[in-house]
Amino acid sequence: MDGILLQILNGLDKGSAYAMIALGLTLIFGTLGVVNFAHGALFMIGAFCAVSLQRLLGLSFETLDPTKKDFLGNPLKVKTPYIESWFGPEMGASIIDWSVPLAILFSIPIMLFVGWAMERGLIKHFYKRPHADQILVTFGLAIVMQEIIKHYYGANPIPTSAPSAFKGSLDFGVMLGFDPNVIIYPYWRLVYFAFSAAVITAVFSFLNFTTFGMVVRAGMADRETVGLLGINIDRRFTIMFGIAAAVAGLAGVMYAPINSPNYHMGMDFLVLSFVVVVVGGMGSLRGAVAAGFLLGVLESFASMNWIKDVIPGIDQIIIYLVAILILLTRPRGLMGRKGVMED
Amino acid sequence: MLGLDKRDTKFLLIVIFLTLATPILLQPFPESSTLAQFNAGYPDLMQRFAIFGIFAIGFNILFGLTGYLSFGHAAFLGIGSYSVVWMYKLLDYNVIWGLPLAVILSGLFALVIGYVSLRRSGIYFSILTLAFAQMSFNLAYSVLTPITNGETGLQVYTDDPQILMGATEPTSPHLFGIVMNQSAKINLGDWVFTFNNGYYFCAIIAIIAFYISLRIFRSPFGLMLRAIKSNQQRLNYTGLNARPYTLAAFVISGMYAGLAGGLMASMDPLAGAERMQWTASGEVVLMTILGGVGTMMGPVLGAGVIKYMENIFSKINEQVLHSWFGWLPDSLEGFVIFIAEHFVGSGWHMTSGVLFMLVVIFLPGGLVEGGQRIKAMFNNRGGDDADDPEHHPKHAPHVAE
Amino acid sequence: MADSSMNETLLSEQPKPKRKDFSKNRNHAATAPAYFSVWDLHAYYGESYIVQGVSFNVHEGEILALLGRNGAGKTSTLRAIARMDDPMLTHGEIWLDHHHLHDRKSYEAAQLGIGLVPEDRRIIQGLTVEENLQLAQIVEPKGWSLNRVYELFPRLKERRKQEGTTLSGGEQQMLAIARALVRDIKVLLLDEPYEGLAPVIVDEIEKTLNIIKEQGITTVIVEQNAVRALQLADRAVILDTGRVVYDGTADEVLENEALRNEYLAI
Amino acid sequence: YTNEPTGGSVTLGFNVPQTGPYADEGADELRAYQLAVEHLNGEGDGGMLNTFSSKALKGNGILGKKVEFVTGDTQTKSDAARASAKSMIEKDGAVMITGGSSSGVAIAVQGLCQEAGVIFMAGLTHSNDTTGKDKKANGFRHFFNAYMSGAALAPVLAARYGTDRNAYHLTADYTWGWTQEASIKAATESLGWNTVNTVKTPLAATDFSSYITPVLQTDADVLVLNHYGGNMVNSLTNAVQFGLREKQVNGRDFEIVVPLFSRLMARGAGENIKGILGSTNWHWSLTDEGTQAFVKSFGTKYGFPPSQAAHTVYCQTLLYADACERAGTFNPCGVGEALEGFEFDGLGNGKTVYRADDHQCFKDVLVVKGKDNPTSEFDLLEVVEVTPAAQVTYDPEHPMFAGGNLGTCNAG
Amino acid sequence: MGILEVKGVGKRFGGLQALGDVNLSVQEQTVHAIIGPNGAGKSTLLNCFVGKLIPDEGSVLFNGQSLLGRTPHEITQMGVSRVFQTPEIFGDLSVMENMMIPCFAKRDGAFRMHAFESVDNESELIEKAEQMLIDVNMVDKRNMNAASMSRGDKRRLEMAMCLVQDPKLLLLDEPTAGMARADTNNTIDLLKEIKEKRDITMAIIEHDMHVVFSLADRITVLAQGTPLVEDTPQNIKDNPKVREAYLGETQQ
Ligand SMILES: Nc1ncnc2c1ncn2[C@@H]1O[C@H](COP(=O)(O)OP(=O)(O)OP(=O)(O)O)[C@@H](O)[C@H]1O
Ligand SMILES: Nc1ncnc2c1ncn2[C@@H]1O[C@H](COP(=O)(O)OP(=O)(O)OP(=O)(O)O)[C@@H](O)[C@H]1O
Ligand SMILES: [Mg+2]
Ligand SMILES: [Mg+2]
Repeated sequence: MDGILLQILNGLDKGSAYAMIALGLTLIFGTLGVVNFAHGALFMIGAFCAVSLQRLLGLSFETLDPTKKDFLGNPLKVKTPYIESWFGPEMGASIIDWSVPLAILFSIPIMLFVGWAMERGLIKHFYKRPHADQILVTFGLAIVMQEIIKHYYGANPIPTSAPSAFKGSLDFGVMLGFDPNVIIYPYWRLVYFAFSAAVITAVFSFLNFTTFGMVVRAGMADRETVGLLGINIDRRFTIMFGIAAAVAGLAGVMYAPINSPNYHMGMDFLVLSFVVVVVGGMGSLRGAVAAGFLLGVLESFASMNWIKDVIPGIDQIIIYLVAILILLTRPRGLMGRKGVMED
Repeated sequence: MLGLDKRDTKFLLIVIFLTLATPILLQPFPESSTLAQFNAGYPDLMQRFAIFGIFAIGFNILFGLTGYLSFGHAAFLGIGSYSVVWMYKLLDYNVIWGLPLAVILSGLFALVIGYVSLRRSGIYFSILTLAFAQMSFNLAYSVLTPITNGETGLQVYTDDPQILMGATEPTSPHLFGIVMNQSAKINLGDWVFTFNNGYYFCAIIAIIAFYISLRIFRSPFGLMLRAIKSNQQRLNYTGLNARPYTLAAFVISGMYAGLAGGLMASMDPLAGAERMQWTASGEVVLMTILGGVGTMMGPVLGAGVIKYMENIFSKINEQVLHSWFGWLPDSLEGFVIFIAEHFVGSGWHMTSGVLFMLVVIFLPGGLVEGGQRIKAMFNNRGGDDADDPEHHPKHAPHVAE
Repeated sequence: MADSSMNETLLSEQPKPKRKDFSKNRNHAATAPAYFSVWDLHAYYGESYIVQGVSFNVHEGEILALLGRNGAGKTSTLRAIARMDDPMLTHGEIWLDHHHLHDRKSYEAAQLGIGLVPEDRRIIQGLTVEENLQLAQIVEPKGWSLNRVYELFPRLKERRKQEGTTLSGGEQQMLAIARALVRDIKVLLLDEPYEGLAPVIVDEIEKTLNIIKEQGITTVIVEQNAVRALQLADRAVILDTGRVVYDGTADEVLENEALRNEYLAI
Repeated sequence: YTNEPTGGSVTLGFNVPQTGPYADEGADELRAYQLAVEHLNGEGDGGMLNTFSSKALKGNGILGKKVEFVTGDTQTKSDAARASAKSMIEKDGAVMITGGSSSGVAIAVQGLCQEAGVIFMAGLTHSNDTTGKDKKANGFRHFFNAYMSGAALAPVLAARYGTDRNAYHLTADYTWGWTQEASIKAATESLGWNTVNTVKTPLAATDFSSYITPVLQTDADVLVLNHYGGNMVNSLTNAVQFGLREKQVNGRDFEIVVPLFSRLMARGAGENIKGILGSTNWHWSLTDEGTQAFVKSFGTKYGFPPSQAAHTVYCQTLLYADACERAGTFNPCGVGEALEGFEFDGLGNGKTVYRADDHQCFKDVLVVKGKDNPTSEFDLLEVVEVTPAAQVTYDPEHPMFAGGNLGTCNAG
Repeated sequence: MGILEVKGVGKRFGGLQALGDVNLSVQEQTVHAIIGPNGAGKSTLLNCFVGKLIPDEGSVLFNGQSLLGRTPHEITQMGVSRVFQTPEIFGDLSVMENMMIPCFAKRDGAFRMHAFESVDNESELIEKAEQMLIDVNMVDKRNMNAASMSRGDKRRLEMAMCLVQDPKLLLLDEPTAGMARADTNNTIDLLKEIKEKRDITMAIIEHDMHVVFSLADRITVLAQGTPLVEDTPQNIKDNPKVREAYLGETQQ
């Protein structure tokens, strides 16, 4: 029982990452109709916003400490972050400690800019081009972004820690009447869950409570005609792209403390996020979010030992198996709209 | 000739010539020049050109003609390789057993996967094929290790049965005694040309594969496939059943992939699970698009370019750069090398990324379009377009005169 | 077309595709353009030269019939006027109520008062009938209210919640016209508006066109049913292979059999 | 024989991951190779040439031929690695291939070199199979293996954590993971530990939470992470996030063990590695003169200390060159013979022997611990014990290594 | 007994009864027109014949065989062809290729693995296709890309594609909408000629009364999903109910 409860928590948590990545992707892919292979790269850039801010805050000057020796036997260079020397060690240290949450603010303008630049500079010429061309150009772009990051940050994962206030775990079990220390869950993962719920809600309300969503949907179905109605669809597409990039970036920023970011983390998530979006159904935000959570939970269940004992290797293929089953029983995924990328 | 019209015959002859002369054509720089780095006329790479050419030609029959974008063709590649290596293990090193098996088995798998996946179209189809291939990859990497030897890759061990193995038989892949990895080297002045058995074996099969695909493109069957891409609804109301056509195309292209996989194992007796990963499926998609979707030569060109970059650019290191730019003044040399380093050696991915973007931005029809533009520049405008063998199915309907 | 000498020099220059050049004929504006004036349009689909110098003027509140055979370039002309990407306008001027449209994008032209009812209706997939109409009202100021168009086409009111693309052919045509009317337009460009409509409905629409004429909206109508269009119109322009071959009153065409035979085959 | 050097130079092929998750490790290997080439050609300060017990090398290249090299990208994929190695052999005329950062690749390239008739000097490969089931006459491994990790680690674990522990294994679901799991399990069980469960995790997993929470439900008090690279970073980070380090089971602290440590990768896990035990082939903080010489020349050239991967490939290059020199030929059979049973010292691992039966080096193994108070970003591990070679030596026919056949050397 | 017998067909879309109890009998070798106000259900009815929609109730018999539950291609192979309200052609292909496809479908059936034949060698079919293009006055466009034709031309092409198959029953949904007068007249002549020369039956939906009255042998007026009257053209013209509901005053 408690095992299952924990796996549900795990699943929801995994699902919230999937859902948030898929949400951003579905804005571009399901709504604007661009097969965006660079979406993973946007997620990765988000995570590296957190890394960069951490580095930026940690910028240090060096002093020589003759009492200690470095690995070559020379006097050790001791680094002191500028922040600590400006704000005093305590205050400075706590600013550095909070670099990931700060990075949220830091990343929004950056991601909006990246999205804007990407759309205006490249994607806008590709709305009418075949999907194949979109794949090639966005894949190329993803590689370039990755390589740039790799060049500056290397290929290894870079530890990025959550504020120390969020270290440790919440004892859920006690609240539900279990023994202590049975059902515990890390604070940061709970924060991630809450954060993604907030982002998802925000995006939903923006698209549902304004006509923006309808206009963009219409623009995707038929750009020309929407233009005939006096609507500047290009601008809205750009905005949409910016939002999508920001959502992807935020997903990345918050993910950084969960798993240390590396330059190819986007590629790791890329295939999965396409699967989630398509299983959710093309053009459906709700579908993408639902599929994200569904796959997250099922993946967690599949990794339970007794299930693995019954079907060996099930956790390796569960996502794909479920995707196949869903797509075969429901022609357009969970809630797909008709006519979106069906040809 | 061979059921082709004059234009296509000429085209085929050119292809045959280019394929057979590859060992010479790809070795343009003398050994001692610093540009020898760019020579690609060594057996392994030439074999790869031919093999991935076959893979891409087959993929194009599905994607180029019907527009169905499979993201799981690497699964068939893997199945082909495993079949061949298993034949080595069970029978002997003669590739004659494995290759037909590779084609048949991958055809059967394609039949099953295609039958299921083709119930959907568009992106839903792509994801179904992707899911099948990823499942195959993940299982091959772990649970199916007894069959696939997992991460290490399937290979021949001395204690394998090899029941047909004769005492004097070569211990590496061969065709009735013609050993694949044997080559004849010819030195001509400062040039060395390598004529490799394996390459010619692949090349002949590639030419046949190309010929078959040419026939398919020109056949009523090919016309139906293009019609499916254009308007499936109309096709149905014309009394044609789209399903068996797409399925046939899927199976044929799956068999091409299986053949390619089989040939990979015929050149190099090892079959790794990574051959089935989505990146491998993605690679053939990229090859086809880069070269030109739906054209005859495009996918082969795309395959060549991608494999060339992977094998040649990745090997250019700092030392090589220094040898090229050593004549520059020091500060300038430093700068040039600093820039160049981003694009070669460990930065070769960057070059391919940039190339993908440039091609798709400036040559919307892929590399073939680049070729056509160059040709058009020579034929002073209005030259006989009819001589263009690339029945390029037009994406943008703006070419009516 | 008053200034024929200039006209000649401009026509003798073969305009090339893919390059926009509006600078040469600026001074045309000085010659007091009509309310809605199209002057020497040249447009291309890719390499193919389709609109080959079309000019006409329409006064405020006038109805102009734009006629010609299949493939004469009527649709292309309307699309060029509405500043759609295809065909690409390479040369020429479009003036509407002292605003120039030739160097604007299609949405800007629409905001300045162009309303096009395209020939294949272009109902937007995935949106209901009502959403299709609401979409047209997103950009202020609005034209007719939804209720008013529903009065004109009760059928649409019935089908309000239905997805637009599942409407019958004729209903879609109504929706396309309604969509133009709910916007605040100065010129209504109708591309074969009667196609697929039952004769009774055609009568209705004709009445409507007369109503909007009284409101001062200018109309350009392309129609294969030339007689009907000519009966409605004040003036007529006939196109053939992308050029104007007749520009005069509608009545004259109705009376001039030779003209009708040659260009309209009626 | 294949690619016999004819001119005044000899070409070596350095085949390392330059792209993909192990690119940094590959880059460090390349640095060490370059350093080795310099030293062989008599440039620089000579590094471990000066401390190496064999004095055959003169600093004038190998057998008087200047050492040149080509590099290639394995992408950590067998196919790409073989393609790259083949191009070195076929196009550039390399007489020896070396490098790699994973066992799958090492085994694939080793097989290739056997067929092509060149020597393969393995880089970082830890699977038992490289010199076990998949051993080849043309292939040689300096790096230690999973069995040795187990044999070295188990006594330390028993000493520190007691002999009645309940261990729970998370294992990367591929060959290397399995051999390591089997090795550690055998070694710890023989000291009295009980294995609660062994769970395979998918290769592509990035979030291990759903594999870690079940640990909480068992009475396990030690978690063994048979992961490497990014998997290791993520699983360790996740385990710490779930508070396993603070957990107490039956009054004892819960412990995490990472049997194969890599300093480069450990950096990715940040704080989380503090206090965690594991094993490593070599560490720059050793104080023997070989290590010091190597760290000095590497550190002077590049500004930071070398990794264990850099160390092992540097040694392999020197060992190869030395063997050629002693054999008086580049012929793989001659070189192989010179390497078989070769005993040496001064390369940072103490007295070492290249065993003839399986071409595995036997030397001391380091048991290390994540350092609690690092003084710099490189100072992440501290050596807690140097397990003597004798303790990690096994019989060539040991079941974990059985089934293979070295075959005979192939000169092409 | 007609070649097409429709009995009690009904179809609803959600709450909307698009068709209710439609009975219709089309006699062999006649032209049967279906007219009616917009949204009366004419296209829906046609959709029920060709397998695009499955009626909720009733039966559709063609030559005594039920059409319900058959796929579109089966129905077409039985000899029923359809021209759509919005032209459906193979936009990416040339006009000639558009014509060849129905020729193959007619000769080879719903599927044939003719991967090793050459389209260029099918001189018989090519001739047939060419002749058809001449008949519809489109030979000069034979190499044009179908998508870049004007709309009237697309219409004609689609009709030619259906005719070249020699269907037994040809269903035409507003075939002349958007066609120039001259071409409309040509089309009328063509259809008349075909009716005479070949063994063909047609069901036609049109709003252009000129076309209807020049072609039709019988007319069914559909309103709100049910047949209002069925009669000869002359009687329909004079029927006051039809005039009021559909024709309006202008149609004399
Ligand atoms: N997208 C296109 N690409 C290339 N040529 C085109 C395109 N659309 C139309 N044309 C060509 O432009 C010419 C004019 O077409 P247009 O549609 O303007 O004619 P139209 O007068 O509206 O005819 P219709 O009465 O049949 O609608 C035709 O010859 C047609 O073939
Ligand atoms: N898929 C659908 N969903 C809901 N309603 C539909 C659907 N398809 C058609 N209808 C409705 O059914 C009615 C009949 O449509 P149909 O297309 O058969 O009309 P029609 O007689 O062909 O009219 P027209 O002459 O205008 O083409 C229309 O009111 C239409 O809105
Ligand atoms: Mg038109
Ligand atoms: Mg209709």
